Amino acid sequence: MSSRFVDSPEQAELARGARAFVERRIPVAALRGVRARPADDRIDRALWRECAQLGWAGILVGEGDGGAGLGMIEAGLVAEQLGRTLAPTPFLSTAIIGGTLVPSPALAGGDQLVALALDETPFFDARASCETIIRDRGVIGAKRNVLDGPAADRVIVRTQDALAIVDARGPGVTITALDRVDSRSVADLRFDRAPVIDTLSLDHLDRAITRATAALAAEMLGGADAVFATTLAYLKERRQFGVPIGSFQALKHRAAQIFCELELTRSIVRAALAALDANAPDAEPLVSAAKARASDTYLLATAEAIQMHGGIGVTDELDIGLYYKRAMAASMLFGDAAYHRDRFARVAGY
Amino acid sequence: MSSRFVDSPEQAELARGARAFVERRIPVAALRGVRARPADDRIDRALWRECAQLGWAGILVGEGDGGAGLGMIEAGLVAEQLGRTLAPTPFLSTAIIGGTLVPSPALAGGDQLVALALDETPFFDARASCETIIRDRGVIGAKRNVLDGPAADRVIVRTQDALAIVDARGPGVTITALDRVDSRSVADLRFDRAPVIDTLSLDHLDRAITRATAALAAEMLGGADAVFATTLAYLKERRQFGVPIGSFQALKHRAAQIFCELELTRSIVRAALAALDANAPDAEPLVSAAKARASDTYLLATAEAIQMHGGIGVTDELDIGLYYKRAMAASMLFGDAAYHRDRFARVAGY
Amino acid sequence: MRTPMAAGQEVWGGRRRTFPSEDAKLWFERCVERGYTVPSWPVEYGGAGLSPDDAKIFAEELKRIGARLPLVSFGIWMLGPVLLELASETQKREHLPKIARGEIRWCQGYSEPGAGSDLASLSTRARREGDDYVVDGAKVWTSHADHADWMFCLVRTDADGPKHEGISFLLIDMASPGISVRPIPLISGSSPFCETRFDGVRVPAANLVGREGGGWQIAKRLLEHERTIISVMRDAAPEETETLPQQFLRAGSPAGLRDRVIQAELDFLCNRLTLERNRAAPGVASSMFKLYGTELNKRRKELRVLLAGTGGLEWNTAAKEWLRSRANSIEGGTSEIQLNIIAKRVLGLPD
Amino acid sequence: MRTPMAAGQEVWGGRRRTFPSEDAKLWFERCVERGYTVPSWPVEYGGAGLSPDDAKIFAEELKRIGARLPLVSFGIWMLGPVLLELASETQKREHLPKIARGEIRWCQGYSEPGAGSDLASLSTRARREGDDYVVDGAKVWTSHADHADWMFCLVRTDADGPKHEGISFLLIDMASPGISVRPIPLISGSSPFCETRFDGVRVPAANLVGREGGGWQIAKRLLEHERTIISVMRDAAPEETETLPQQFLRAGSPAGLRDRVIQAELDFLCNRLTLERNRAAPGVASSMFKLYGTELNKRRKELRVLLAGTGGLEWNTAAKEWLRSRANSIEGGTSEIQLNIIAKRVLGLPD
Repeated sequence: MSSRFVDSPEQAELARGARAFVERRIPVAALRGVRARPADDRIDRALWRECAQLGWAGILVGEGDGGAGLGMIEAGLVAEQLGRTLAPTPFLSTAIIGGTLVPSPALAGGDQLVALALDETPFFDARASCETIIRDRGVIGAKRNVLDGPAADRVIVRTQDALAIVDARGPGVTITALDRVDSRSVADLRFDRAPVIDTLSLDHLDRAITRATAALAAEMLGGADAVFATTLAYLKERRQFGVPIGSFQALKHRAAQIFCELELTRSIVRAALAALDANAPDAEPLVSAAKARASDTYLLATAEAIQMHGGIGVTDELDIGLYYKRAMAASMLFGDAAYHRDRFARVAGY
Repeated sequence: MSSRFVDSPEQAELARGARAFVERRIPVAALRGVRARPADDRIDRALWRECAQLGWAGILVGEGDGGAGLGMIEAGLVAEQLGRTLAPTPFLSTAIIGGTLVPSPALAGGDQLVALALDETPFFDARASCETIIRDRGVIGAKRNVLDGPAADRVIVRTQDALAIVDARGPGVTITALDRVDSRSVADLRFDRAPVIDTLSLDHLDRAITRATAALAAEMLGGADAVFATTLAYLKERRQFGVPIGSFQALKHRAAQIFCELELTRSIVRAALAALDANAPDAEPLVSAAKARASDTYLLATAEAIQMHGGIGVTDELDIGLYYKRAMAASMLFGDAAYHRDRFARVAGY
Repeated sequence: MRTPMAAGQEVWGGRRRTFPSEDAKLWFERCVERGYTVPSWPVEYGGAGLSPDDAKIFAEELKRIGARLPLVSFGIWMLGPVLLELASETQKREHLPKIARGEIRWCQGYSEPGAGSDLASLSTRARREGDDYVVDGAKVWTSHADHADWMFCLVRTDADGPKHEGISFLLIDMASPGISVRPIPLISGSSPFCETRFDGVRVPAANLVGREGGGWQIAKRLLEHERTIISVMRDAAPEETETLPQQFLRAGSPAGLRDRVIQAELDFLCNRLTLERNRAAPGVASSMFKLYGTELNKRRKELRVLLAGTGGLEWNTAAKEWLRSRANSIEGGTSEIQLNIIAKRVLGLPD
Repeated sequence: MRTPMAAGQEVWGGRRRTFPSEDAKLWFERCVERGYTVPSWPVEYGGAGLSPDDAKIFAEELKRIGARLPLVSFGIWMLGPVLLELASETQKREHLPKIARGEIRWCQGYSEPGAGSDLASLSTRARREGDDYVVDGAKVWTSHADHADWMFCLVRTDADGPKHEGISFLLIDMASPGISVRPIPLISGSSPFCETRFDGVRVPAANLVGREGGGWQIAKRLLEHERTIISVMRDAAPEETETLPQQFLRAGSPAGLRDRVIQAELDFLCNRLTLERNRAAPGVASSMFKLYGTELNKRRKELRVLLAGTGGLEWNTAAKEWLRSRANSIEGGTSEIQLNIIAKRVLGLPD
């Protein structure tokens, strides 16, 4: 019962190590660095190879394929640490989705980046109809909001009949990188008879998305946690009217409420990750619950962080705004809170 | 533009007089008195005749029928004062609904009480299908939640084809008074070939309900206003930890927020009443907006009143609990906040 | 005695004790004989003298076979542990066996009309006169005071010094002249709560527990036991016979309430998981559970009324529990107090 | 000059003044000639000398024909009225005509990095040296400081007494040696806000308005004008080209967002009606409008992004206004300050 909440010594060590690496090697300054570059050049491949050496690129890939052969609990622990510093790595696209659908030594080694081309509208819907088709072994269609699309080597394209693997740099693929507020690597993609390298059954799609959603929820938990810690420190240090602003009861109560939300989010995120590893029958609603709550909590914690910081909270000088932007972008990725609340209820039959 | 917000001297005088009368003659103690009586005996007819002498029973009835010939702004001002002390009068059922559908000298004189039998389920829906029928000039069916049903002389029954007027004390009418938390006079009614005295076209129903809904919103505003005033006084007077509890910033901020909600509610209620008098095309959505907001504000103001009063707030000794119960019952009457928000949007086409 | 206990089926003991059934009486008597009403108390005070480990095994075994508690009381849960720890030998021998045997039923005299969240500002006076204290004042929220034989009570023995240091812990026989008890009706109807007034009540000084002026420390110790009990009682609360989603479907899936039902379910799940996580790896503040649990319960009970529609407005329907739930976020420390505690103790925010 | 003014079309004046069009320049020059940039100011200070009644009629006529404002500036809105009321004759003759003629553009030096909501705790020092003050410190949130010629500025001339009494109101030429201006990028991108640093800046003592130490009273007077302007600017804000419900429908009516759209519309309606009611019968606190209006705007701008889906995450879409809106509840007095004011001034709750 409680194993889903108590890390094993190995897991605890993994989390500690990941946090130390992320803080040292991928602090928030890394995102600022990425932001200064063009929208089509926001993945640091050398850095990703370093991550791969820690086993992160192949975290879900079997040991036979050069991976770490670990589970979603471990992947979630890494994602949480990446979230703490808004680390702009292709972890979700390559390690989680790629690692689930197209595991390989190249992927586990950090040499191959993978992107999933799914959405055709600005709204995520795993069950939405799809216009993209395969004709004469070529993909025809247009996809939006492709995470790490500008950097990918391989694109997994959801078409009407199958998941098609295409070469991102091959003929018939047009990549339009998007300059988004969270400064992540995202693109719209057009396929004009892009040659199909391989296909996978559509049956695999749900599993990849559910895993990515859970890992994203963990990332969001890490971000919310970090921004709340920053806010707490500020409440203790910043003085107004001769006293620390953290002594104002209205702010205290709001801080205490955020704390509660964070604790509840932590519980549901952990439970969702553990349920995936255990192939539990309620894994799907738990993941939806985790994503819904992580979205609400991240947006709450970041919006309150801005308000509690006052004027400097809205300046670009502080990192809080970067977290707030990520909170919104991450909320929408793989379905927003409203989408997942609906899904949570539908699975339960109401 | 501003006439809907500025009372004429006559209106201001009406409101002042009504408030003074209600505070003197129908204080909250009147509701406590009514509560101590059986559920089928909760209307004080002598008191209602006194109200009639002030012109309230016939407030909407034309002067030719012995009424005051006033409009909804005036009716709302009276309802607001009645709401301040939770006065248990048949104002909504008789003065508003009866005054709209079956105006008469007897009604205006306070000698005839009228009830509208509409709901057939526990959920109000003006558009719901209706099982009650007229056969051989007799009404057959069952109605729920009939306001002032136990005291009515005439019942207006919504049937499939018409509004049927029946004698509440005549044959074929079974009245089951309900003991509800708000201690109002309410009944379930069964009709077994109850003779039809007269019929009215169903076309009149919407107008009567919309007017009653607006008057109810005004009543709720009055209740919320009164309970907030009580709470404010308590925040200033009650001391804990050596200071007035109203000096705690968290409570201050919450009180300020309730104040804002009350002001907004006041504006929309006034605007809705004025729109009805002006036969404005947007009267219907304004009334829905007023009822939705009045429900939310009344429940907020009363729930916060209980919490801010602490232990004694949940005792029956204080009146706050009576307001809270009325807030919930009134919220459900003629459609709750969710119902009216939906209606507000539907009218606007979304 | 192996079926779940419904509300009102508990055996509370006391001079005027009653039993819901012959079986309950027999089970009670058999347990009393063996000290099983308080298994871990020493034998000389009416217990079974079990070691902590044995007591745990015993409790698990009872739970496994679904056995009911033979006796429930504030004496067992709250006063007893404190007397064992802090009372004189004479006091232990006088009071503990009667608690264990269900002969004396106790109530708690803490809150006062004027004190509220600021418990330490209590003003019920006990002034020394010879071998007695003379008590004047009033206590509120004394659960079951109208059925209790004795009260453990916080009184002010010194009105001049710091407010926490003038408080003493006194045991008072409810049969003493000058005590009057009045039930307190709540917005939800009748309740076990009473107001108890003391008008020149003489209490032997031998009934002082600990030293004069040392009552606040004892009170705090006792409050810790109270919190444990509240959580025990919560665990023992009967399961909901119909889930919120079930009620939602039965009500015809009113669209305007769906989001609120989902959110309440989601929060319920997250809260449950957090309780579970805390059991696995303790650390999360109990204040958080008090806060979140009670606020959530208020929301859920309100939803139950909304889902019942006008039918839920009648007494003895969902309405009663809805109204009762409003006290949850006040009793046992208001939500505001819990937020203060979290801010101060957990988050370390300054005063 | 009779079409609505788009953002960036305003004429702000100043030494480096620019005009969006030849028409705008002509309209500006004609108005300056007749004193119509500041119709109610006396003729000797560059105004048209209209009486309050005439000025009102003039403004209504301009509005009726849809005429644009020939010149907008903090000098006209904020500094001018205060100088008219409180400055010396020399100061009026020096500064007012240049404001009226759009020759000098002013910025406001109030906020400081260390002060925030506690404006009176400002620490920019001005110490007297002969006929000059020497100013050291920094100001933030100085709108358009990078385009301004002069700043009206609150400085501390006495660090020892009560904090409100050591503040003075000084006029500073931005061309003075020792001033550096740096724009402040916001989370929403570039902004008109700047940080201005003073490093031993010499300001003639003749530029002190009012008495030394009397700056706080002037500042408060000026803040009242600022609030008026904020509401004027809000009224002048361009109409939304697409309503929220329209955007909701265009987005395919996402069910999960409908309730939030409805609530935002409902609140918008109620807020508008309350503003209208207040105009008809003044009395409701301006703090309430600041609070409710900005909090509502944040909600609406967030909804616009959610309704745009991932498309709303790109720069220069709904995202920019959404991010900018987060400052609404901070600038011009935080929501917390407004709540404090309502609690104290409107509700009379104790400190």
